[in-house]
Amino acid sequence: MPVNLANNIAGLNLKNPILGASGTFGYGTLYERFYDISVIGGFVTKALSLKPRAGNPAPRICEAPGGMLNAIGLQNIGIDRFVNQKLPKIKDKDLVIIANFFGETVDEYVEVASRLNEVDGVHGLEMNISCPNRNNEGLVFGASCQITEDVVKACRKVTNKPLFVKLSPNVADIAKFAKVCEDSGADGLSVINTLSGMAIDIRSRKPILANVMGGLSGPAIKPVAVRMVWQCYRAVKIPIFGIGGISCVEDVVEFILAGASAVQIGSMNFVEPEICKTLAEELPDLLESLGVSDYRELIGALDV
Amino acid sequence: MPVNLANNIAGLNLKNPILGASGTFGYGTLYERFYDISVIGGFVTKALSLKPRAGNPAPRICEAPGGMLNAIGLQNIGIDRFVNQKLPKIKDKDLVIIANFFGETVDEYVEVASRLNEVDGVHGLEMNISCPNRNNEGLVFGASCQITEDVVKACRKVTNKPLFVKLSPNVADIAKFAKVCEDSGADGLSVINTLSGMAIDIRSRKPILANVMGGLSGPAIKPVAVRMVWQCYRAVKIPIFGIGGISCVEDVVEFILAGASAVQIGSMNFVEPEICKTLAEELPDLLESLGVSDYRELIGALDV
Amino acid sequence: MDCIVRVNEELGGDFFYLGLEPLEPIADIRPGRFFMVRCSQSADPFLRRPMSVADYKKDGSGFGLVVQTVGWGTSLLSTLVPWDRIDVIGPFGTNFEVPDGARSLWAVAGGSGVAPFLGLIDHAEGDVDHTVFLGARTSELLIYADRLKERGACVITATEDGSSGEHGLVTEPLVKKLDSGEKPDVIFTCGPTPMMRAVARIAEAHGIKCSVSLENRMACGFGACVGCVTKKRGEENYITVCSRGPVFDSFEVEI
Amino acid sequence: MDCIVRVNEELGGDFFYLGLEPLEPIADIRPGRFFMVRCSQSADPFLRRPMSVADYKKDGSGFGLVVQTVGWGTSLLSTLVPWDRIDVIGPFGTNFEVPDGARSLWAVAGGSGVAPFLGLIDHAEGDVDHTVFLGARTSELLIYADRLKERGACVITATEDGSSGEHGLVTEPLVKKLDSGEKPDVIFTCGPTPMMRAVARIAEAHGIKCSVSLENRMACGFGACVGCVTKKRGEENYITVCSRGPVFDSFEVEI
Ligand SMILES: Cc1cc2nc3c(=O)[nH]c(=O)nc-3n(C[C@H](O)[C@H](O)[C@H](O)COP(=O)(O)OP(=O)(O)OC[C@H]3O[C@@H](n4cnc5c(N)ncnc54)[C@H](O)[C@@H]3O)c2cc1C
Ligand SMILES: Cc1cc2nc3c(=O)[nH]c(=O)nc-3n(C[C@H](O)[C@H](O)[C@H](O)COP(=O)(O)OP(=O)(O)OC[C@H]3O[C@@H](n4cnc5c(N)ncnc54)[C@H](O)[C@@H]3O)c2cc1C
Ligand SMILES: Cc1cc2nc3c(=O)[nH]c(=O)nc-3n(C[C@H](O)[C@H](O)[C@H](O)COP(=O)(O)O)c2cc1C
Ligand SMILES: Cc1cc2nc3c(=O)[nH]c(=O)nc-3n(C[C@H](O)[C@H](O)[C@H](O)COP(=O)(O)O)c2cc1C
Ligand code: FES
Ligand code: FES
Repeated sequence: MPVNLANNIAGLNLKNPILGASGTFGYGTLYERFYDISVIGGFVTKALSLKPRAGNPAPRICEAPGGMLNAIGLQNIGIDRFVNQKLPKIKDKDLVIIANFFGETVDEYVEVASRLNEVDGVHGLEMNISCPNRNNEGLVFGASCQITEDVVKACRKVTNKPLFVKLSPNVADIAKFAKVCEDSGADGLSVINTLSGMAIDIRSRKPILANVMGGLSGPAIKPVAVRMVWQCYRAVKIPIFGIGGISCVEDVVEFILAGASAVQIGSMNFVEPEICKTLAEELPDLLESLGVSDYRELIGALDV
Repeated sequence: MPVNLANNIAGLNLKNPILGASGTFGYGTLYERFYDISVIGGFVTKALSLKPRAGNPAPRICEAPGGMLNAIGLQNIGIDRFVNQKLPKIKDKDLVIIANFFGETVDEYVEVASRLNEVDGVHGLEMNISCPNRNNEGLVFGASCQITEDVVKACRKVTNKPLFVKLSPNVADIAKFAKVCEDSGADGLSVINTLSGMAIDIRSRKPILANVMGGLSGPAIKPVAVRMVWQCYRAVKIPIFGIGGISCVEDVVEFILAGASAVQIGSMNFVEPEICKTLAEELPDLLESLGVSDYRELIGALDV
Repeated sequence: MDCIVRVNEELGGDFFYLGLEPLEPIADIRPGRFFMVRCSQSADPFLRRPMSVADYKKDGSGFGLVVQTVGWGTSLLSTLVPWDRIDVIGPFGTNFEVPDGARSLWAVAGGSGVAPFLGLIDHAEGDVDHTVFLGARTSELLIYADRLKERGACVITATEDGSSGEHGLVTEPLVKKLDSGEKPDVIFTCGPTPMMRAVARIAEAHGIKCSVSLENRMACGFGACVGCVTKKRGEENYITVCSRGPVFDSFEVEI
Repeated sequence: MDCIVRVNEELGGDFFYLGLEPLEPIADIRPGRFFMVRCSQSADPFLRRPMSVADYKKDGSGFGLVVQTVGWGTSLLSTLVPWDRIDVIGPFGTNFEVPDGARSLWAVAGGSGVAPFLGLIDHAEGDVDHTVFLGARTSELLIYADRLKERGACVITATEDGSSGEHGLVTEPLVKKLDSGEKPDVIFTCGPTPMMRAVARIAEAHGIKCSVSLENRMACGFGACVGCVTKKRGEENYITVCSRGPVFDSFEVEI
């Protein structure tokens, strides 16, 4: 029985529902040493900003139970170097390239979005609204419904590429944010970004991360992510990328049942650099054993 | 070097800062088969309500990466049976007994609180505001600052026992809730309750928990809990019980450095029934190796 | 309690037998009771796993587990080798209790559900006849049939593929034997829930006392988490399977 | 790449040596490069742990790691026994490169920092003199001194408690030797950061080229997480230690 893995998600033609997640897949070229990345559905770039950013001082990462903490601080090479140096190396490959981007003000968001809109080889955009808001001391964009609405609407105006919004899990009611994004013109959602967390070195009495707080990712957050995907799925009609702690092919199906149209793999790429390829290869067999001939049957098929 | 572990926390005299957390320590008697519970600082009862509650259907628990999910549904024997049948068995023991309680309306909260206020042998109260609000479909009390304020103020009026409020981590800005509780008259905070999560059986396509969603606890949530304790510590002056994923004595010190005056151990009691005793025994040696003669020196001593 | 692994023996299919020697003798081991087994010292898996006592020494200086590899915890257990240490707590729960004066006992087991009947028959007192009905998908999974025969039990097997014994479910030879007029004083059953449910119905229909061993998901095993609940028949309240069971009279609980 | 564990040898203190045989030969192993080692198949610990290549076979059919037990991951590694499997990826990063024409090379190592110099000296080409300065808290922790001597290196030891060699830090005999007028073509150093920092300062003060091996916390090891950064001296931008290092010219980076 041939199993169908292909799907058109908000205008993106994915040959399978496995993507590399932003910040864990570089600009795509890095994983070429391990496998030909055109076997996966696509990937999302590290978050891009108008200007290059240095990011936070080290240590930026540490182990956490069942996962890891990171505080990279959105280090990136900036949109120009991405377009000129990185994109040419991968744009002819047969996979979907989504540019994750952010700004420190709504205007910056809009400027990056309109720049990316012109870029050939970028198939879709993913707005990262979990980043600090320069006009709003300490708070991230994605913590306020109003600002989320403003920034999504503003970016929507300047791009006709598929626009995904990546939601912050550090909110009380994620479905509300999902709805706001849908109503503001988003084509899809990416659920979830990292949970805010912290770890302390008891001997030095200092936070382990130089930035004090960081983002928790990995298997530890999977139950929270699955719950949020399901809550968003019930709230909106636009497609959802499920993200958070995926480490095996069963996890992929779990997210799809919860309502994800495709999934993104984050930290697990660090542990098993070939994980995206492995998942794309293993998915048909698992689907077959579940008696499913088209993975799309399973999207949101949770039986409650 | 003798190490001091004793402290007066919001009027409670604790011989050491190790307590059993609500819902994981029954009504105290259960752990007597493993050790004499008077060696620990105290414990918090399973959440009590006015009337006994049957709770949710099974399955109520499942494994999660680095922890577990539960949806017990606040099953409890009700305040009368607690006072008449359970309390007499433990009230003469040398440890602090805190009654965790909830209601489905503000009035019910007040009624339970005033009943518990009269009970000899209950040394303190812990309000569980992470439970569903009957007047507010689907939402828990602890998700709204206004309702939190109302319920804390109302209960404060009817009790002169130390009143702790146990915060829900499923909010965007926990420090705001901490401040609301302090301003409304709480004597202390318990941080955190479980994170909302979910797991799916991919073969049956059903949620593993009969209740669909459940609360995530265990080591997986530790980085989130440490972060929230620290955020609350910076926001308020009242003492904090640190809770979430504690499994070893180093974790205890991590929470204390983040700002906890004492800690509560939850799910780890299931894995190592003697864990609270072990932690109380191991803490002096660890403190000594850190050059600390009084654990209180470490409360909030994070060096940022 | 730390135990030393003495044996890890493959039994066919996904089944294996762990022979354990606790560092100190453990009191009150009885057939039907169970241990909570730590599968790893790490946080993944986090919870202990419940495992029924299989055979055991009367003085508590040794006991066995019959384990089926079904997931992460049991697959870690399957890698244990002699001299490894393993940490268990227990035994917890109720046991299979042979009623006073019973002369004939039938046990119906599927998969690892045979475990308690090893200990039961090893330590049987008085003059009781044992008949064990063993069911499995295929003959390879019919574990311990020979050993039970050696101990004097009458063993009746059934396989779904007909590769050994009767062709079909284990309830078929059970019903046949009852229809032929034989009737035990009590039936014990342990294994997959659908099997136990069927056995309980049959026993009830024939007016035979029946004990079932429930296998709810458990976090603690000693009554603290209130996670493993079931309902008493006709009652609204939940009871914990780990402390009020796992062995119940079939009339007592909803299965 | 799965490897078969051939040896797990205690070295004194918390140190042990793992001898590994990959299922297929691994290309480009060089002293100073490192593997990312999976310590468990579970989610705890989640990340791989970086470990420098110690000795190795030229054809890549075998290599060793010198590991110090410091936490959960390394303590899991310490329990490995021959015939166990272990999963590594790599080798990653830059290596210690002997400059063309160098005749005399000094290596300064602390703790497991001696690892790369085993392979370096085993596979030394041309006519280079090796002097290795080994430092430790106490003599028990001075691992591999004898083995390095056997391979023809001149070994100078220092212990903080004076139990072997010079009494004090390893930088003391280094300074003494330099003060006596000797001067190598290059200094390599690997070990605790304060030691490497001191060695780099001394080398710079004497105008000697010096390579250091940084040990930042790493999540991936191949440049994907951007977690392991350090700053190039005098530059604002961070670079990843795993792919641009771990071996750097001491002038290049801030240590
Ligand atoms: C009182 C009792 C006695 C038992 N005795 C035995 C025995 O003697 N031999 C044996 O092989 N098994 C026995 N079991 C079942 C055994 O506990 C589970 O198979 C085991 O917990 C699965 O762990 P895992 O990590 O391998 O699987 P997981 O990956 O956790 O799950 C695999 C499957 O096992 C089931 N399961 C998971 N956790 C539990 C749990 N805590 N309780 C029940 N089922 C669960 C789930 O339905 C799941 O689909 C017993 C269970 C109970 C409650
Ligand atoms: C390029 C490189 C080569 C290394 N080579 C060796 C070697 O040959 N032998 C050896 O014994 N050790 C080596 N290390 C250090 C080794 O990686 C750490 O000791 C190990 O990761 C600790 O893991 P753990 O789980 O036992 O400790 P944990 O419990 O994770 O932490 C214990 C301590 O180890 C340190 N640590 C934790 N994770 C890392 C990490 N990813 N990188 C660096 N330090 C960390 C922390 O400061 C912490 O205080 C090397 C590190 C790097 C970066
Ligand atoms: C090191 C690291 C860097 C990340 N950088 C970004 C980023 O730049 N933009 C973004 O939207 N998400 C970023 N993320 C979040 C991931 O894309 C993903 O949402 C999260 O890690 C949860 O998935 P996981 O559990 O599979 O890792 C980063 C995650 C990690 C671990
Ligand atoms: C099975 C179970 C039942 C719980 N019941 C309650 C409860 O009744 N009231 C309450 O305030 N918290 C309850 N909790 C939350 C714990 O008290 C604790 O806040 C949480 O588990 C996090 O701590 P841990 O990671 O150490 O388990 C329960 C937790 C578990 C695992
Ligand atoms: S398993 Fe915890 S109460 Fe039964
Ligand atoms: S360890 Fe990931 S970039 Fe260096």
